[in-house]
Amino acid sequence: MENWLNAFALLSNFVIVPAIAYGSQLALGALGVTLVFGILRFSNFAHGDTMSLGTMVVILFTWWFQSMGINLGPLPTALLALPFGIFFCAVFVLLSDRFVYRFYRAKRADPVIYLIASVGIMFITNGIVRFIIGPDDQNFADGERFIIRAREFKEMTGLDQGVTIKLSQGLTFVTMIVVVAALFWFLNRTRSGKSMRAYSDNEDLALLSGINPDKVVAITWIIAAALATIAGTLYGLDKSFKPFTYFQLLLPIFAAAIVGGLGNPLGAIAGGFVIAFSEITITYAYKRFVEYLMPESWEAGGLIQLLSTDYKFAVSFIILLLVLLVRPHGIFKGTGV
Amino acid sequence: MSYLIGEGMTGGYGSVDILHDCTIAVDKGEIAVIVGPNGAGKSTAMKAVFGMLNIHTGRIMLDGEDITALTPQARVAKGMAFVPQTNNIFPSMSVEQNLEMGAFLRRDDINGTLQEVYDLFPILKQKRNQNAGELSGGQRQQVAVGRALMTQPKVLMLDEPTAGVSPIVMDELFDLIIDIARTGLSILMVEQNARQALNIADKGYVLVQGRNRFTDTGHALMNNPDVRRSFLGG
Amino acid sequence: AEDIKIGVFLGLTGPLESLVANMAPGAEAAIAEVSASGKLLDGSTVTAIRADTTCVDAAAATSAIERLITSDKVSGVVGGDCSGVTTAALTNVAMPNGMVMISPSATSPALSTLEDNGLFFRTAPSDARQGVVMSDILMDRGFKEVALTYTNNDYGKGLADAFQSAFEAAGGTVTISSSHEDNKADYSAEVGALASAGGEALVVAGYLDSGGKGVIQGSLDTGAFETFVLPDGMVGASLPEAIGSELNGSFGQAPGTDSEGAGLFAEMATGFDPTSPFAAESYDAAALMLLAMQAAGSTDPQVYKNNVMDVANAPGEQILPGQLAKALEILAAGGDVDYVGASNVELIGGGESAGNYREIEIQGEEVTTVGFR
Amino acid sequence: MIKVDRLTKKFGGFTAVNEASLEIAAGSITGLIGPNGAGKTTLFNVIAGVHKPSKGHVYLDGEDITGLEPHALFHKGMLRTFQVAHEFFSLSVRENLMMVPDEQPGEALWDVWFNSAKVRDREEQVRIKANEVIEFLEISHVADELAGNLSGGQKKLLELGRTMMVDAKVVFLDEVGAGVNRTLLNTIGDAIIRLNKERGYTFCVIEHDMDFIDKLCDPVIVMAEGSVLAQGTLDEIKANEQVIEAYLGTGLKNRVAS
Amino acid sequence: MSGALRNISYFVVMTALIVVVGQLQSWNLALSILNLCIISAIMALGVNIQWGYAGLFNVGVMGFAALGGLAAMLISVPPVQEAWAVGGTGVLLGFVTAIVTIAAAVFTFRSLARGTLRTLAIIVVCTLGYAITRSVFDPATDAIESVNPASTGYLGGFGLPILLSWPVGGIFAGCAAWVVGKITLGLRTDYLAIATLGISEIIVAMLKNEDWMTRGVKNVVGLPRPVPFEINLQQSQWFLDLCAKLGTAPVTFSSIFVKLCYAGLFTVVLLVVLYLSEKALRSPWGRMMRAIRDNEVSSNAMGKNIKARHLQVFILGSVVVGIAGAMLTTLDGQLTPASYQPLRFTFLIWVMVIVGGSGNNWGAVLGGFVIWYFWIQAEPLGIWLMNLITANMDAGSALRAHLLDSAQHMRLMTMGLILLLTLRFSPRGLIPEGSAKR
Ligand SMILES: Nc1ncnc2c1ncn2[C@@H]1O[C@H](COP(=O)(O)OP(=O)(O)OP(=O)(O)O)[C@@H](O)[C@H]1O
Ligand SMILES: Nc1ncnc2c1ncn2[C@@H]1O[C@H](COP(=O)(O)OP(=O)(O)OP(=O)(O)O)[C@@H](O)[C@H]1O
Ligand SMILES: [Mg+2]
Ligand SMILES: [Mg+2]
Repeated sequence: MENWLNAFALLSNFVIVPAIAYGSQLALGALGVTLVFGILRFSNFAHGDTMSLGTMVVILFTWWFQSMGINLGPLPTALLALPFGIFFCAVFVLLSDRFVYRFYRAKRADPVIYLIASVGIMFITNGIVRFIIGPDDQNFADGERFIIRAREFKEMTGLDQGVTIKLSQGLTFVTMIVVVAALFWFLNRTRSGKSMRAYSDNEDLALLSGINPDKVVAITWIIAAALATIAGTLYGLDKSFKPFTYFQLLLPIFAAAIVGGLGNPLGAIAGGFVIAFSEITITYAYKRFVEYLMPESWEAGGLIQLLSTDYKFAVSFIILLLVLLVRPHGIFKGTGV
Repeated sequence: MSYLIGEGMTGGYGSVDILHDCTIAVDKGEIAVIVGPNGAGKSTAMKAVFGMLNIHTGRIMLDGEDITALTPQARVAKGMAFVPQTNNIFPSMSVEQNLEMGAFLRRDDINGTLQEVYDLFPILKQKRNQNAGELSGGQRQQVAVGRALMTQPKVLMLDEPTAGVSPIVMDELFDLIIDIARTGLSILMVEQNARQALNIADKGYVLVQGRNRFTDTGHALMNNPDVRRSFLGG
Repeated sequence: AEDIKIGVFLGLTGPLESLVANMAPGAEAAIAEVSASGKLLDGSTVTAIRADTTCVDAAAATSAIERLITSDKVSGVVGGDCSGVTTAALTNVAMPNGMVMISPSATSPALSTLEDNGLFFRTAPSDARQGVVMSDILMDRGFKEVALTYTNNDYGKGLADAFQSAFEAAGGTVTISSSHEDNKADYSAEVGALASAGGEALVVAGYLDSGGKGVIQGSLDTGAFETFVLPDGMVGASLPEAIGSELNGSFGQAPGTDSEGAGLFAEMATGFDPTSPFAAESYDAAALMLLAMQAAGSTDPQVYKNNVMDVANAPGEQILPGQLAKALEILAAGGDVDYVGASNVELIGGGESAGNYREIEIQGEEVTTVGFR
Repeated sequence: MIKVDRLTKKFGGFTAVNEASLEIAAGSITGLIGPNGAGKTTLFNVIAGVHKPSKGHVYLDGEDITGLEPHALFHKGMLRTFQVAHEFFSLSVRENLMMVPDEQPGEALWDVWFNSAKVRDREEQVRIKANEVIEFLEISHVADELAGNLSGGQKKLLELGRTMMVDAKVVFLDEVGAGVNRTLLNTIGDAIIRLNKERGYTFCVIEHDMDFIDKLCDPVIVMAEGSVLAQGTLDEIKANEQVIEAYLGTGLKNRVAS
Repeated sequence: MSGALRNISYFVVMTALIVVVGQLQSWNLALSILNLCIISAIMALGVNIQWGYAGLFNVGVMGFAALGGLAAMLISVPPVQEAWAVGGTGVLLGFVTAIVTIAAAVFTFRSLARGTLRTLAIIVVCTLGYAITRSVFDPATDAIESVNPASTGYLGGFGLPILLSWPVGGIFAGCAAWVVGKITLGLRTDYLAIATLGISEIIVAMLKNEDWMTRGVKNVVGLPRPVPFEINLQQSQWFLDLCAKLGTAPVTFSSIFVKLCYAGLFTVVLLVVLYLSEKALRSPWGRMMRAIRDNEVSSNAMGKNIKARHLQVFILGSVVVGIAGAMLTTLDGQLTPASYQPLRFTFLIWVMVIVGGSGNNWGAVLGGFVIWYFWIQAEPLGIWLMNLITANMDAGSALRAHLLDSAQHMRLMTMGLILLLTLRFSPRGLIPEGSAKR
């Protein structure tokens, strides 16, 4: 029995907890992508850099708060700075809409034009962030780091294997659930939410129903900015902040949004978890885990690893392909342009 | 002066003008019908009246007020409703949500109107939770008209509302239009089922190549042999 | 007196941009120091001109160095950084144009054998040597079984290969050797695999602000490993700063024989982190190039390329960071210098660093030198 | 010619076509009518290979063609139009028509690159044919306009025009008349009759305009709720109580006197 | 200005831009930019064939370019005899078992009826085959990789002229495209995009990690060249004579000479690809492709086999990208697997196609030129811009230092600005589809 518990603890520590945390991070990012896709109907390549922009503002405010001695006790100060980050990020995003995307909306441009325009915005945001905060790694986490540590867990349970849960992981998971629920409620229950869906479905007819497209677009961007800032900040708290990493995050985030089904908030979550779990479970070396489950004398010959971590990325994409082959519009049927 | 007038409209989609000094008007409680060959500019005229297209000369007046500069959504707020000829539903929203979107600007209880629309088009009630994009052609058309009715407008503009609907529904639709007009609304519609439409029309316009060719009462047009032969199919 | 231009050819954008943020100012510090002294070649001024290697895009790097050499007309190039772009730039542009390149960070063993017409030097030692040193340190500390993770580029892979063969030859066991990609979102998978393979310590052949740090953080958080072995790319003040006390007790090595040069360098550095990997080597690369010019009395690469080894090695007066003016004077007077610099430069063979290492240990959340190898 | 045998098509839990069996005789112009949502278009789509049937079979001249891809059916001489116009919006009207004919040498890259003469000759023939059709449909003035910019009715005409570009065995017309000017529709009706008489095309026509059905069709099949409700000449159908109740109605109730 | 005139003037301006670089900076730089412009243009043509003609959203450009690069290396590098001796047979055997496994799986699939039994049988066959393949393959690759890992550690190639690798690169990419297309072409736009992106990541991951084949991240450098080496030129008499006659410095002119040789080769390829693409686009084939792009359902009903046509065009485009990939590796003179990054090899190419004008070959070519030009020139432009901004600032001010220090990041920003401005003023691309036609 103890062996089973140990095995389970081992798996939780190295596979389940990290995968859930990572999955939630991806899901939060993918939500932003999926929202913009769902309402404005294009793949926003600037999302990764929007995340880094929002996070940068949060960091600057966090530093300021820290220097003034303001903090949230066990919680990270960054949470206090979050609204400021969201505000500035939203302003930036609205400006970019005003000066770039609005023009193409009036022209009824092809989604791919928006996509390329968003690459332009990505470059510019990229430059701004590096200009202000530089390309370096930044640490801004403070407060309590752990909900439970491996050592404490072992002492508590008397098992050989410990489980660590970081505060940032817990926060991310809870936030993800709350944000998705809120978004779902917003889109399906509120007037603004419905008008956004209508707008995405048939822009012309939305006008004819008295919907103000400018308002719809503005709300969408504000929510996207909020999502980006929240996702970026939580990610930064858990790992660290480095502009280049945020740019690289774009790929798994898109993968998550697409396997889940573009334009569908639930899909973003499912997608995030599919990507995270496939990366981690397939490259995990099950040697120790199996050793716990087998009789004492048994010893594993190798690492029992399905594929080396070299192919971690490849694996998640293979899973993605398989999912798409079975469900061509993602796990939750998404929209397609 | 009529309740709604599009006066001397000239304009088009790009550099080429489609409409040439075209005038369309409808009064309170009146039904006005536009007929004409394909590509004559009927739909274009409707869009121009609704502000979905730039006209460089002419003006649009509603109830004595110049609304030429208003956006379409502002015109909706002024009590105009429009059913376009194509793309007239929200395909990935359910039938009921489509109808609700029609009442987007209304703040009062919409259940009564919803019920009326369902009574008029019983099939929609059956299909209320289905995505409108999965409906048959005629059913979509009913959703589109239903959506416009949900706004409880003062002016109702319909671009070929009966295209693709079965005879029985078409009759009911025309009945309804008459009823609506009797309550004091203005109705402006384009029709290819022209004889039926002109039959109930107070006023008819024949548009050819973006110009007013004939303007008269519905019956007069019906009885004009030229019009009959060239535009109403004999 | 003339206005001499030196190209600083590093990956200012791209995967190494955060390290380069400290390397480029390092090189420019030496250039500024020399220029300010007014003692180079009868009071010539020196300016640095930056160009971006992007670290990964050979085509863009080739065009960038083409611009430096043929348009900006630099007299020497400090760089490149990543081996891929460095070889492309060297073979396609620098060699045909007879330009000297001194790289502060291209550590690939393959560069040792590349034909370079005596134009290519590097102030960072080849990975092959470091692998042996690292293995020795582990053996001396009694570690017999380690897990190994490396950043999946020529630096990480080369170092990992060199280390693994040295360690196994010495009787140690590498339980797993797995790569990680830098700047990725998550390292749980890597940590999981490493933890499962187990070992007394984890050797992290990566970069301290990137994947390497991510793996260490993950391992500490999950309790997978407690001791880490840190080669040069991982040695810098920012790592213990970021990770905290848990890193105490980890150890490793970085180029250098004594801490004097590094200390002086740290004191004079303004506006960048002097302990960041390859920052010191960058300073040295630039300094070496300028001293060689002074020794040759010429800014012609074809001439001064023959003086690089002389100024770098004994005999002569030892030169530390901040003493470049002194060195210029000595050289002007016909004397000889032995440039030691911030990373204890000693060039051997085909113009690469001999590879003297200081053994470091993290104590009290600081990098402390505990011995020399 | 076409035989549909107990065909069923379900969408999720909803049965759009329910055990429908019917036959379209060679050389006939068969009308297919029925209330909105009766399953007419769905039936067409299954026959034409757009949807796979849930059950049942379709035969063309005795050959089982169930589930064949639409392009394969095209090659067997079966053409169709779409109820909602499916024009190629970024091609001009003429190009829309010219792309239809089968086995054009210009559609094989080898010929394009290395056998231009052959391509050019054929292209000329196709162009002539396309111009005839354009002429006939009275859309000459928009022949070089992008099809996406056509009016609703013009798109329907184009839809019909495409079926006139090749020699077909059987043509399925899904509400070609909706949105088309009645005068022009009469001309179209004449053309259909001519094609039927002179070239022996078989037609199956969905329409809601009874005048048009009256002019063309014999026999007429009535569908309701996915099944065949009645079949016969139009007069027989018009007399059928069920059909009147479900479909035809009794005309306007409250006509206005002018 | 009429359409044609405007289009011509674009190319004139582009030429002028390159000439300006030659005059103000150096001709070497100008030619170096030109050569990459040509390669970019060819890649952009490849993507344009897929997207512009047929609406296939292929975001796996990187993978096909990498395959081209692989071909360049495999064709040109001499074989490593020692490695072949220790592991050659093992690797070949591994290939054989892998092929046998696939054949067996296909056979099982064909011969058994659909059901659990078949699924199980296939899983068993695959697992067994995988295990056997790995058991012959792994020792062989280990052996190969341990042959002097610092300089070889791989099998090498065939030692043939590198020019041969251009068509071979195309074939590699084409074969891969066939497989990829078979699997993914049923997917719609963005889903197809991510699928192809994933496949390209997988291809690059293999190049990076299969050291026995490519040396992985350790790179294969010093590939043979189709043109002479500068150093050799500088030492050969005829060349020195030529320089004397032209009155140029041998060092500079040798570089220019080599680049001109490359430019000649590349231009030939560009012209051939462009000619064939134009011919195809303006033919009934092109019309059919555009029809398919506009509406698949109805073109299918008009007798066009959508799947086959998509596959055809996907392969064609990929072949072109593969050729360009091989050309690029030839020019670099080395295979650097780590350099295959989506930003550079996929998105940049896409930017070229869209900015140039998708659906139009001339547009794609122009886009390739413009974007590559600015991709390189954005750096000096960014620095120049910063200098301009800071010119009037106090020399010691921290802001000035910071601004100058950040100039490099302005490079991406400059690029972004250029991109947005171009798209702003010609939202459908510089030379939009159809503009050269009517
Ligand atoms: N994709 C789909 N998913 C679900 N239901 C569908 C789908 N397509 C059609 N239906 C349903 O099937 C029924 C038959 O539709 P169909 O289009 O065949 O009708 P129809 O007879 O052509 O009507 P109309 O005269 O209005 O065109 C309708 O009730 C419709 O709602
Ligand atoms: N979006 C557009 N862009 C350019 N031209 C257009 C556009 N829409 C319509 N046209 C052109 O304008 C003319 C009038 O079109 P309109 O849609 O008003 O005709 P209509 O009278 O409604 O015809 P129908 O009865 O066929 O619907 C047509 O010749 C058409 O080609
Ligand atoms: Mg119309
Ligand atoms: Mg129908």
